[in-house]
Amino acid sequence: SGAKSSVNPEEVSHFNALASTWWDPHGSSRLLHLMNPLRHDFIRTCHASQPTPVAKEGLRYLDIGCGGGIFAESAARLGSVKSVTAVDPSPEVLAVAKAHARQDPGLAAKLTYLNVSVEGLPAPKGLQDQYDVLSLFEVIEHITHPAQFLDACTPFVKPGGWIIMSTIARTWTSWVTTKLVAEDIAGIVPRGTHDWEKYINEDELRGHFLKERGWNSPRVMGVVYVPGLGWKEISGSEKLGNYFFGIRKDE
Amino acid sequence: QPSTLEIYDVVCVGGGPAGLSLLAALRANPITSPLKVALIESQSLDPTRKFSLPSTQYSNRCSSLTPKSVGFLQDIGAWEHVKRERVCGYKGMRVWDGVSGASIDFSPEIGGAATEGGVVAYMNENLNLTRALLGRLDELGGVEVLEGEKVTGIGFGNDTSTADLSSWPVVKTSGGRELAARLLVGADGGNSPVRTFAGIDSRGWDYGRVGVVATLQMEGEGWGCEEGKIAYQRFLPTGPVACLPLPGKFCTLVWSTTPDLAAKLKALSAEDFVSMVNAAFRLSVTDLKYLHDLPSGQEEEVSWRENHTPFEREHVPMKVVGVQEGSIASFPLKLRHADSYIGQRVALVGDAAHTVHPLAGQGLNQGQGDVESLANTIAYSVEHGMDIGVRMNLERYESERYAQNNMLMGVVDKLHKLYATENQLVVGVRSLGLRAVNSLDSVKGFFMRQASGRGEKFL
Amino acid sequence: PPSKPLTQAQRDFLTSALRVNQAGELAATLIYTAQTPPIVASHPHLRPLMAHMYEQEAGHFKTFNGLLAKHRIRPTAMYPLWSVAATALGWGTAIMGREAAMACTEAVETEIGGHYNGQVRVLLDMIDSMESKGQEVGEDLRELVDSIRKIRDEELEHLDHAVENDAQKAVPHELLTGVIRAGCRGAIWVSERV
Amino acid sequence: PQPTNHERTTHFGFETVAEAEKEARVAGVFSNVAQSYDTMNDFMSLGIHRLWKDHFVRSINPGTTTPSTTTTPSPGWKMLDIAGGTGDIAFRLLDHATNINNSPSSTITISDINPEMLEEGRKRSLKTSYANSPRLSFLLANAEILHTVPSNSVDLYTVAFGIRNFTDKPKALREAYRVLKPGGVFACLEFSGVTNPLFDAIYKRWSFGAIPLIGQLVAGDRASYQYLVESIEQFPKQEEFRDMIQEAGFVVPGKGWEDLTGGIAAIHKGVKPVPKQ
Amino acid sequence: LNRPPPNYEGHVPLTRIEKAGLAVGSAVWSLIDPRRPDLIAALGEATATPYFIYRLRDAMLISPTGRRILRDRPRISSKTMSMTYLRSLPENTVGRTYADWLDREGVSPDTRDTVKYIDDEECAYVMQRYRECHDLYHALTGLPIFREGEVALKAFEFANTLLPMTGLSMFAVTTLKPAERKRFFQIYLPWAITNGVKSKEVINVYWEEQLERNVEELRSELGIEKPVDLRDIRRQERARRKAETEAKERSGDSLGIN
Amino acid sequence: MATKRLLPLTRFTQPLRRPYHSYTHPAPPGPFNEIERSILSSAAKHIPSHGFTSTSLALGCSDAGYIAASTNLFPKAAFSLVEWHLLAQREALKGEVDAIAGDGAKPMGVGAKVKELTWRRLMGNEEVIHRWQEALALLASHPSTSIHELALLSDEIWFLSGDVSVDTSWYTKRASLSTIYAATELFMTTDKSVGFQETREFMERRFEDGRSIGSTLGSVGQWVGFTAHAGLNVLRSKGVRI
Repeated sequence: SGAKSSVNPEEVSHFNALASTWWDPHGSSRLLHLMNPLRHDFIRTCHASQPTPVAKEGLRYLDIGCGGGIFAESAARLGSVKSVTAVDPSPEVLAVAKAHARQDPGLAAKLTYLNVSVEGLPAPKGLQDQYDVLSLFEVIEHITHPAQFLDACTPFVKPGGWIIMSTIARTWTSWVTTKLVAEDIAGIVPRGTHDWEKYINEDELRGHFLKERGWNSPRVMGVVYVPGLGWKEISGSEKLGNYFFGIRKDE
Repeated sequence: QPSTLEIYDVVCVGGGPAGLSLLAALRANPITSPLKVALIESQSLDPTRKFSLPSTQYSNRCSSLTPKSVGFLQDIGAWEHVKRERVCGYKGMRVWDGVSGASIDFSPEIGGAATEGGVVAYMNENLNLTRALLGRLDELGGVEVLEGEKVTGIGFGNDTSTADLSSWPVVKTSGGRELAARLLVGADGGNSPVRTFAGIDSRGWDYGRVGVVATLQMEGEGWGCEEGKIAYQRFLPTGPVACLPLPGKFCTLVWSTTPDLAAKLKALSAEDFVSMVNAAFRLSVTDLKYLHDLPSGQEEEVSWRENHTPFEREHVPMKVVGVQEGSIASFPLKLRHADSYIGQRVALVGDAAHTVHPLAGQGLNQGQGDVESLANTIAYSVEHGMDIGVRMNLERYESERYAQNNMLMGVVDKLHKLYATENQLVVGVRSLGLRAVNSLDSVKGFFMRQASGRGEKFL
Repeated sequence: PPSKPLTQAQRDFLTSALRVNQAGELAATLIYTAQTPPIVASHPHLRPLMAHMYEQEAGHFKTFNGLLAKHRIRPTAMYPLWSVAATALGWGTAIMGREAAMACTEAVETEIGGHYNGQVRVLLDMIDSMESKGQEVGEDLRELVDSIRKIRDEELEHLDHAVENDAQKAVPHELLTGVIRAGCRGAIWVSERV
Repeated sequence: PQPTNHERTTHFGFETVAEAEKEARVAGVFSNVAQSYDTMNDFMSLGIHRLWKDHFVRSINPGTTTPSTTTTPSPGWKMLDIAGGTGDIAFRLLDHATNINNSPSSTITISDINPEMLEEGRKRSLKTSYANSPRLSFLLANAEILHTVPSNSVDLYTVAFGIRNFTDKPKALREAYRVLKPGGVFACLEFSGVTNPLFDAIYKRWSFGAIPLIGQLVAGDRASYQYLVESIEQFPKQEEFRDMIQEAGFVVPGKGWEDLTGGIAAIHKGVKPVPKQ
Repeated sequence: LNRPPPNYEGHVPLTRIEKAGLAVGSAVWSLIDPRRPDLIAALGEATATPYFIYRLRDAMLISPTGRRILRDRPRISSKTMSMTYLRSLPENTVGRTYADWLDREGVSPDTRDTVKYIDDEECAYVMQRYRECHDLYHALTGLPIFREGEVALKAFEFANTLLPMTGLSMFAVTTLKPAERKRFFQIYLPWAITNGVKSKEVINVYWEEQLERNVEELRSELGIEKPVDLRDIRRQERARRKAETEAKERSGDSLGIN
Repeated sequence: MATKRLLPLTRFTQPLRRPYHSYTHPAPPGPFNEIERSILSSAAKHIPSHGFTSTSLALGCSDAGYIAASTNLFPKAAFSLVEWHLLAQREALKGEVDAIAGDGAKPMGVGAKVKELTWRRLMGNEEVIHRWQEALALLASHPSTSIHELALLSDEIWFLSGDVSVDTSWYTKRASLSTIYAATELFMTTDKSVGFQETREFMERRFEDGRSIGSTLGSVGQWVGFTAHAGLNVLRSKGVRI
């Protein structure tokens, strides 16, 4: 892809190595599997908060940085979703996603995988190319220039559509939990997955979107992983570590 | 891939109360209603659909439903299909030690709010429940029912061009059909083929006891029949004997005893059987031993002994006057617990997962509890787009039910062992304990709430 | 040719050999029984392989039980101790992960394979010396050699399965296999005598 | 004198000598040792050879009679003690037979190759209750040729600390077989191989080092004691001697021998089988 | 005193403490004056209740004849058993031995008083039955009525029926003379224990039907061996003692002990 | 003598020799050779009259054409007679097996066969029971041999009854049978009842004790196993990855 790609080569190779354990229930991506249901809850709260009620079916999703397809598959299974397009730059991980998708015959019609970055996607010509929900789960913290990346994503969102993302705040506690404990000590997350400097705080995101006008009703939900009980939503914990962020495009 | 392979989201093997209520729950819940479900039952379901007996006859296979189970059946809309006139809610329970006479009484005011309108549990014929569930299913529709088809084999699908079903169980039926199941539910009884397919062991032991069941007719409606019926259970060294009320003058007998005594009981004439039942609740253990060995003429012996044995007329069930023809049957009692309730794309409910001693009457309720928890787990998965068959998404069901079932089975097993001995020391200690608990209403209340299923959850 | 009674040395060798083999197969079956639940819970696709290996080991155990009963040989007195040790070893390695469990299988199978080779060699020498002296060799000795050979081949097949499933990738591979093999040798030495 | 190669050779201690000459040398040793024979034995067996002899006689249990139904008193044992010069064993056997098994009719013949030893025996017999009684007789003869003793005539043939000095042991054994009745018992008490290697090393140090020295001091005769110690070493060990007994035709009870005090000495026995009818 | 109504005629319901008092009182007093049968009866009734009488009643319930006895409730008294008929029976029949024994001991079957303090009506009958059969046990075992024979029989009854009163009255052995006591512990106690435990429950014998049977046959059926006749021993004992004293005197004279 | 006491000790530490029974090779020679067997078998006839003493042995020698002196063939003297009696009775059991199976209508279970074989072995002592006290005294003085003989006997009975278990129960079965046999044999020496009725009852009671202890231990073991697994399964159900 000609445009300066937002894809960072080491990140791609790192995730390739991770490919085989993506769907191992007790493997390294167990935390992502446990977080996935909360993503749908967050999307549902965002849709519930919009003035005009969301359509009951026919929704189109674009999942950028879909990895093994954990979110993409689950979105495709929802009744209200017509189609899901999932893109990811790393070829092995996408291969794993495709192979795994074949295990569920129901997904074939509604789910398409593209091994490309957001810049590589053809520019949307009209409404039919735009998506109701653009999801960036655990992606933004792996992008070197987040601002340009978000600008590249915005055209794909239908007016009134949402960008939903989840990332990690750049705070002391997040360094301790995600870097020190998760990677070095407990080893539940493979070493080198995250880079603390690239973490983005919630207010920076909020500032980026509201500055450009055309976006409204930003929503945030802080979550904490409690071993044994899974991910728990704790209001105000977006300052500590993981949080969800949703923003809606003006109608 | 043979074109005949049908793909289903949930395939339930076994049309017993557990299987049917699971399908009813899935069909009733709007979230899970889009799921494509199928039921495979080896016997034909027509006799269950057409089950109807006059009010003077009751099936001998009855079980008690706790308010929690009834609540669940109401939620899935099956309860209104049950013929309420054949269900008997009882408010009081009286349990006493056959050797020492120590007793414990449960009455509505102790149970408090947990007992719905003061009812401790409902006695209901199994067929009445399955008929209602089938009625509810026919009403909801959308279930592919394969009746009278035995499961000839369960294997794995294969990886073909269209989809990779190598991790999907495929059930082959005697009717030649092949169903691929995203989630295969085993509700197929004690030695469940689904459990063996999933390679899950089932551990436990046989109690060496047999449960004799029969439908009995009493002299009257039961003591204090205004505020509600009372269930009676007497612990004899050979096993507990229970008389559970049915509507009108009827009640159902569950007598756990040794196999040879059961054989003798079944060989007796109707009058002798009735007198033996009356004796079981009234006479001393020594008399019972003697009566068991008598080839016949129990009736006369019992009537003589009755007026020489001191007992409170009000504290024992009313005199049994008749036994419903052909309703005497027996089934072996055993304890079994599967190592796990879930596997990759497999889930076990009801008897396939656990078999328990009937002395607490919790067999069916455990099954219904399993079904409720599994249905909720499936609903959560569907709501969040997760593949309902993946083991990880089923873990919530096992985490909720396994420990609780295990504890209940442990308590019931210990009770059986505690009361299976005539050793004077043990009898003394257990009677002391029973009388102490009987005097503490708070403790009794706790037990009643636990028994009704609505008690505090701590596991 | 006349058939002469077995010498005391030959009979002692056969007694301790069969006793050791039975103890070994007991340990193998218990290791697989203990390994299966944790491994299969996190790697469902391994269930058929674990089941297959278990069936074979159970078959060997049955064969040696039959031989012990038939030839009236006393089982090892360490029976309960080996059962506990084997279950602990199987379960411990399974908890340490798939690779560790495979490495354990690799270590045990190499040790047992080598042990069976030794026995087959001694039995063949025994038979050859009997034939050279013109004595008629009993049918049960020939059957024993064949069954031990067949069992040894199946054990080595398990070894290949283990290596296929990244037995080498276990983190403390040399330490783990070394300790297990030493343990096996010690157990074999003790079972031959007690 | 070096033996010519064609003559049959035998051992005299560690020296190899011609057979004929050995008899003379042995006789020489015993004649000058006769008087201090007991003291020599004490040193050789650390003083417990008397206990061995008691045990030896007790284990033979001479004089037992089969309680025959008929009233005739059953005939006593005809016993022959070879190389029994001083009569140690003979007197014990007779005492045992008479006092313990009360068989007064048991008789014993003491035989020895060495006249002085026999004379010593006769002198000592006067002090016992069997002084010139018919039950005790003396015979000067070479154990290998007992021509005066008829075949199949003797119940018990004993030899104590003698056989190791015989020139042709197998011949003596065959002779014993000849003179014994069918069912008769050959019993031999002799120094033998110490079983426990550690104990053996200590005992060797004692027998080779100390005894010849004491022999020198007490009896002023190192050579004889030297020979005695060497002859023990030369004598075949337990298994080997048992096999020799079996080759002579005897049937051996159990494993054939019984070690005394860790094998310093050993009792070997054999029974002459009764020919099948 | 609000006493509960009597369960059967002649029943005197007692509270727990009263029963205990009665038990202790009667035990102590009967030791002092063993001649009082009513005290021993009271002791028996007071100590029977917690477990022992029920055990005896259950022992009767288990055996078919025991149940028949409980059902028919026969009573033994001079009215129900005519002495003349008993005396007419052949020599070694049960009835005849009973009659001979009654004559020899000079006792009549009516000397028994009714049971008053046992609450359960059936158990009361069981105690009554035991009391009336007591003399028959005397006849069966041939043990005489005086202190030594009585204690021996009580030991046998204790081993057989486990009634505490029979056990307690064994303490009366302390009141025996040393020679008697030695003989009791050497011969009669071991006999009582082995036979009492090994034999069938004597309470289950339907005496009314056994009268005509041979005594030996009944004894072997129950598994009881007849002990050495106490009276003969005592007679020999006395004779021997007398002979001894005479011999001593004679020898004393001849030696002219100064 | 010092060595006398040492001898049995060394025998004791030598592991119980459980020789490999081959079916295609002839059995190795027994403990007694040809001559000893002839003497001992003729001496056995004298045991009822002269008991387990050297006189019986001497009588046996003369019957077999030997002289009193040849009793030296038996270093352990009268004890060889006891050993011979035990060996002869044990080998006679083989013949008994078909006799047992024959009379029962339905095939007898292993437990019933064991009981019946033990009873027949006890009856084997019938003629010499009045002399068995002497044998017991001799056995007591040769502890290792008597234990070894008892072990051989219980193994023989379990094998002939068709027991094929080769796990820990191999040991418990043989140990319990040995104790039952020894106790009953001792009891039998004092039993005066007709046809040894009391010994039979004694043996039945001991077997009943053994069975009930076995079943209690079995059920306790089963319960402990079940509870352990249940605990493990509960932890697994709560997500603990064991």
